[in-house]
Amino acid sequence: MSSGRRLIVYVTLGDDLVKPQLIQRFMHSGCDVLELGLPTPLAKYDGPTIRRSIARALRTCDGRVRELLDMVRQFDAEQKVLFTYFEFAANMGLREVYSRAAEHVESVLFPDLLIDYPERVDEYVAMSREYGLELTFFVPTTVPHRLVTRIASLDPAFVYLGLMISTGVHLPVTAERNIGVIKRLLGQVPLVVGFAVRTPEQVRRYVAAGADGVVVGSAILKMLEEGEAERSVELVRSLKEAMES
Amino acid sequence: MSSGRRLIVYVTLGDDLVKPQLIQRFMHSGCDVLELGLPTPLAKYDGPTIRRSIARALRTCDGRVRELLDMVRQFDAEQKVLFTYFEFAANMGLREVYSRAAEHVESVLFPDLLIDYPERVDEYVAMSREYGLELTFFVPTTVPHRLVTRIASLDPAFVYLGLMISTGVHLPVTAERNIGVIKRLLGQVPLVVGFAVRTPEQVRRYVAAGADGVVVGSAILKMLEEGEAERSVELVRSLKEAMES
Amino acid sequence: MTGIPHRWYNVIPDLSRPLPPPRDPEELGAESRIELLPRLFPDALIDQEQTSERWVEIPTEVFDAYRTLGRPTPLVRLKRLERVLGTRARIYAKREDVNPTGSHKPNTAVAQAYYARQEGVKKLVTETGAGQWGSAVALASAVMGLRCTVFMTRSSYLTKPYRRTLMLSFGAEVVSSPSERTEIGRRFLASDPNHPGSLGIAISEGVETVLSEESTKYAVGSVMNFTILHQTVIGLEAMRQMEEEGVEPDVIIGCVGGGSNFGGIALPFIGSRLRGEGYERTRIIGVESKGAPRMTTGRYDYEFVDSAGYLPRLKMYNLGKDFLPPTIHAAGLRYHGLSPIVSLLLREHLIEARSYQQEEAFAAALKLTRVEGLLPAPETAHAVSAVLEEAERYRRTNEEGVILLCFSGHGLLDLQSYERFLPSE
Amino acid sequence: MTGIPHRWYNVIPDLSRPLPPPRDPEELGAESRIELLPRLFPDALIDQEQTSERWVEIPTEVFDAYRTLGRPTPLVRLKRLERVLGTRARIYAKREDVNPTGSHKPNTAVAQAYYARQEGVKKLVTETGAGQWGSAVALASAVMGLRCTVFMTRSSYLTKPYRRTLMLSFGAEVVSSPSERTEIGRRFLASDPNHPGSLGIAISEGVETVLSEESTKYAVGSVMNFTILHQTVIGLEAMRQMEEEGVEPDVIIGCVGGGSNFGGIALPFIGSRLRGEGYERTRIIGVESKGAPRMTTGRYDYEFVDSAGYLPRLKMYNLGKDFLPPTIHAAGLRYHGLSPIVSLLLREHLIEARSYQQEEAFAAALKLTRVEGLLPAPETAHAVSAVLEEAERYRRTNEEGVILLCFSGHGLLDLQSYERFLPSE
Ligand SMILES: Cc1ncc(COP(=O)(O)O)c(C=O)c1O
Ligand SMILES: Cc1ncc(COP(=O)(O)O)c(C=O)c1O
Repeated sequence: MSSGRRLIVYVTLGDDLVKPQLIQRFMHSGCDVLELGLPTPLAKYDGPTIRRSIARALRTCDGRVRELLDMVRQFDAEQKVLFTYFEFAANMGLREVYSRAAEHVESVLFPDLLIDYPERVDEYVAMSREYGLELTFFVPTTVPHRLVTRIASLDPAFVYLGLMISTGVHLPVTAERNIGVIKRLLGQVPLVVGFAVRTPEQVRRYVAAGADGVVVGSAILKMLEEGEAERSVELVRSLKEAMES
Repeated sequence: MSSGRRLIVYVTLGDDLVKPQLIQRFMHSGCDVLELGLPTPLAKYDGPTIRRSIARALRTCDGRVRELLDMVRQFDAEQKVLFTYFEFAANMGLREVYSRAAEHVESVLFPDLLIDYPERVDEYVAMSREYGLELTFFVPTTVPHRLVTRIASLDPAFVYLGLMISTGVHLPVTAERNIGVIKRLLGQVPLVVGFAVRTPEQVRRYVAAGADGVVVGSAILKMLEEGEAERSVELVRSLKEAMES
Repeated sequence: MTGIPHRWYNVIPDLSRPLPPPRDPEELGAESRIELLPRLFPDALIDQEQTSERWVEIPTEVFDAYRTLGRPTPLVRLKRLERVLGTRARIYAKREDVNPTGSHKPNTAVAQAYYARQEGVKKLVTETGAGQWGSAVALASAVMGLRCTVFMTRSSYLTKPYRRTLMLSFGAEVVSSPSERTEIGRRFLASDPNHPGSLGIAISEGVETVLSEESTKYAVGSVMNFTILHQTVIGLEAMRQMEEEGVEPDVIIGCVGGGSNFGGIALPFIGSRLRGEGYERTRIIGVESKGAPRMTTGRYDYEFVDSAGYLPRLKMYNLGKDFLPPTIHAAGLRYHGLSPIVSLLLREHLIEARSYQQEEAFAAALKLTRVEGLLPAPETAHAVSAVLEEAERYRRTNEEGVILLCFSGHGLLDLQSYERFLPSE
Repeated sequence: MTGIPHRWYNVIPDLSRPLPPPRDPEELGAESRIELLPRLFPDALIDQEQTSERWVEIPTEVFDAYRTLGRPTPLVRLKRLERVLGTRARIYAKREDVNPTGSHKPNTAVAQAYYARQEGVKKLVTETGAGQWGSAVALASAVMGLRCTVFMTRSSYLTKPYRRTLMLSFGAEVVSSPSERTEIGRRFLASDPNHPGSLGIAISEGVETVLSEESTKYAVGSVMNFTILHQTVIGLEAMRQMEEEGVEPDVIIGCVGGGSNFGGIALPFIGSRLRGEGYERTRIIGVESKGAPRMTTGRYDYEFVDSAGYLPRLKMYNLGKDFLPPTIHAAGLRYHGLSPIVSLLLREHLIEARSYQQEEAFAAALKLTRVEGLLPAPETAHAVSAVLEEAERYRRTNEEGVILLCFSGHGLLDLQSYERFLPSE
């Protein structure tokens, strides 16, 4: 992936509000990377909006996860990242996940890998290398500094800092401070930040604080729920603009 | 009075156990100064033995204090000091006391002067000077240091430190420490110490600590009460010896 | 130089693995508890809960309040205890009992009240069982000029009139729970007009009150990261004080309810160790009651913080939110869960856990009291048990060592409890 | 550098006139009380009572005990109180309430117990009313390894079970007085089996016990020079602490029972002034209860220390040894006399006296409590009244000033009393 500033859009695989054609429009409006969430019933860090999206997806596919995984290829984006919980993927079989999706994505991102399975990082690295995928890591704000330094040394495509406790739920957390701390630890490794990003103003502040990329998800899904697809495209555009300014 | 070490013996005027002839023997046995107590019913600082002596004296003279005062002349001693409470003397009239006794004593010592009548020290000094008597002061161990320095500057014949709270009652007070403190403040002014002195051992320690003289009273009166006049003479001799060793 | 630190220590950046974040209930459709947090707590505290920084500035006004409360608290050597135990170990106690309510609780209460007031909050609400936490919040509200309502379980309200009076003296309002004030209270009263109440009900009443009133926030006594953060004043002071004494602790011991006094004293040392700056050999022992043996028998898993389930789930050693501990005198140790930070340390074997019966605890406390003149709170008494056990180990091996005890509180308002454990003479 | 002084300060050598010595009863034939002293008190204390030296070394073991008890106690600025009073005066409190029994009393109790033990004494006996002094002696006996018997007036024994339990926890024996133990106790019980007791009877029982047992001495809580001497740790620490703060007190305020906490804080400052070394303008205010107004209405004369007349007569402001003060909550201020040292200072106009009703005192205390979170003992509350009055004076004149309060104790074991004085809301 390129090392410029990235706007990443999250959508849930199988959510029928997410049409491939809309994704295309996102890509044209400034989305650099598409983050595709594999829905799982155990949505550890997901807030209400994404949980609803997951619920829709699970209803649609009726739990046929393989089918959902295969949907990755439907989306037309230059860069794609598969986003799913390690716990779920490991249960299903890591190889199963990689073998179905790897061809179509640049990386697989496990938000719970460092939190719940830090001892299996090597496995993740090996599997990604085997399938020729880049490494990406998710960290919460409560990540140990040494761990950040360690993953930075693995030369990942980016490290994703979850700014809030759960997706889509804005809390009065001083995101800029945390971004600054993590970025200092990462050095040259790109830092993308997400969870409850919804305004250009936020993007400006986060980028100023040191973020190399921003993820937006719930804000878009919410608009889609409200039938405001057009506004969601507008949002993508405005976030991208804020990022470059 | 001479400035060598002094043994002072206290007796109560009017106590019929105290015979002029016995006093003579004391004088021959080493007593340097005779301290004659004018008995008063308000025996502020007197312990049981001297209180009994006072009681005997008051019974004898039946309160005719002037007669008691006149008895001073009966005692044959080179140096005599009249000892009485200022409260009592002032009630009676200071001049009355001085006019009757001054001719026969070297000094009048008021144990309560500095404690209860510090504002009348000048009067005492003036009266003593008028009658050609030397100054002597009594201080308790709880005397302010500045007061000691002040009276030292009046060039008294001696300052009498009451080592205990009351006469004749030995308490576990570290007399040597207090003697040292007061002596340092007095400088050249002689320090005599008393209250509950009864052994040569005490005298040795007190002199070593800085005392220039020692007063013995209750110990002698007690022997007289027990009919042991001979032993009391012996005590005087042994105390004097201890003082010179 | 007052010796009070100017910053609190956040151990999270130094841990060996990330602290598992709070989670909403598992069911996809459940109401989000995480969304509720900003309505319950001051923003600054939520921010502290999630900070990536190692050090958090103590605001001047909180620092000043710490001074008034008696900080830095004394670190004292218990030489006479050492002597009667015949041990070569040196025993030090960090005396949090000098706080005016008799425990470490005001260390976080004044900070919570400060941030609340800074954000325009007018009233703090909390729950209390035996009264230690309620008193601390009442005190903190007084100090920071806030109103305060304490929901006190009815059984304590009736049997602990002095704790109640103490809160009233600080100007707080004390409400017997269940009460007529809240829907949930009325529901319980309807079912039983003499309902004894429970911490769960009191919390529910408090939360209902906070959610229904303007400018009102909840104060929480332990478990949450920010409560542990604030309590690190204990350990930061103790570390400096021990350095001044020229000693290093070989064993650090504290009792564990929600984990705040224990975390407070231990984390600065553990942090140094994790950063490779010393204390590599220091053993850290958390002591719980056998009446609520979360550390020694509990599961390490996500569970609700409060039995009412108002707050998010946290990953912690727990006995299940519906665990009903036996009525023990150390009310502060009767808790189903345990601070996620302390839980993680236990999981990582950075600390040890030990549990005692309250009989042992009171006996140990009296042993200490009778030579040192310090009367530990029943909670603290449990930690004293472990001190005696460690000292005995040193005695047997005839080794030298240094034991540091967090003396989290005194028992002056728990004398009723002591009465029952006095040896009959 | 712990900040605890290594020497106590004896003001007597610096006074403007000699301290009138104790005296035996006036009647020539009366039994000598002075002779009795060595049978009642350890030698070292009698020696201290009579020392001519300005400084008395604090024995290492007492120094160590002071550390364990929490010395040096904090000096804290009550900024929030200043603010609500709208005064430009700075108000400092010397927090003696951090002592484990909640007051300054252990400062002398541990010294008395130490000297007793050094002289082979095995048991201390004392009297107590409300329990502050009894607790302190029980604590001190525990710390110094002595047995302890406390004669507690029957009325307190029944109404203050927690103070009793505290003493028992320290390992003391607590005897309801009048008791069957002594002749005098039996006499009172015979006259009335439900006799409520009195301090006088309790002292008499204690003295009878001391005189009839081997290796047993009496502990005395105030009035005597040596108790004041030991309490000067308060003022010596406070003086150094104020120097560190860079301030000088313009007013020093303490409550006055026997005079020990007041003398303790004030004497080092008065001494400096008497030696011409500073504090010339500092005003020193002793505060008593209007229920026992010795300083403001009493006679300065010789009177027995104890109502039973076992001890010598001392020259002091007093209301007569048979004065029966009304039952007030500040039990420590219900005394007929006053330390001879403090009396002399009052006579010499080196200190001022002021008296308050207990209603005013509790109201003042609550005013402080509700902004500072410190709950004063009822005795201390009286001193707080004077602090408010002085602060108000500074407010009116808009002058700057520094007020130093001896916060002699906390009210955690007096919450019963506070209950009655809480404003009804
Ligand atoms: C004196 C004392 N110690 C310990 C505790 C336990 O709480 P934590 O584990 O949060 O320190 C409490 C709780 O009320 C307490 O009052
Ligand atoms: C808290 C407190 N303050 C003051 C006093 C008064 O005593 P003193 O004048 O000797 O300090 C007492 C006596 O019991 C007390 O308990």
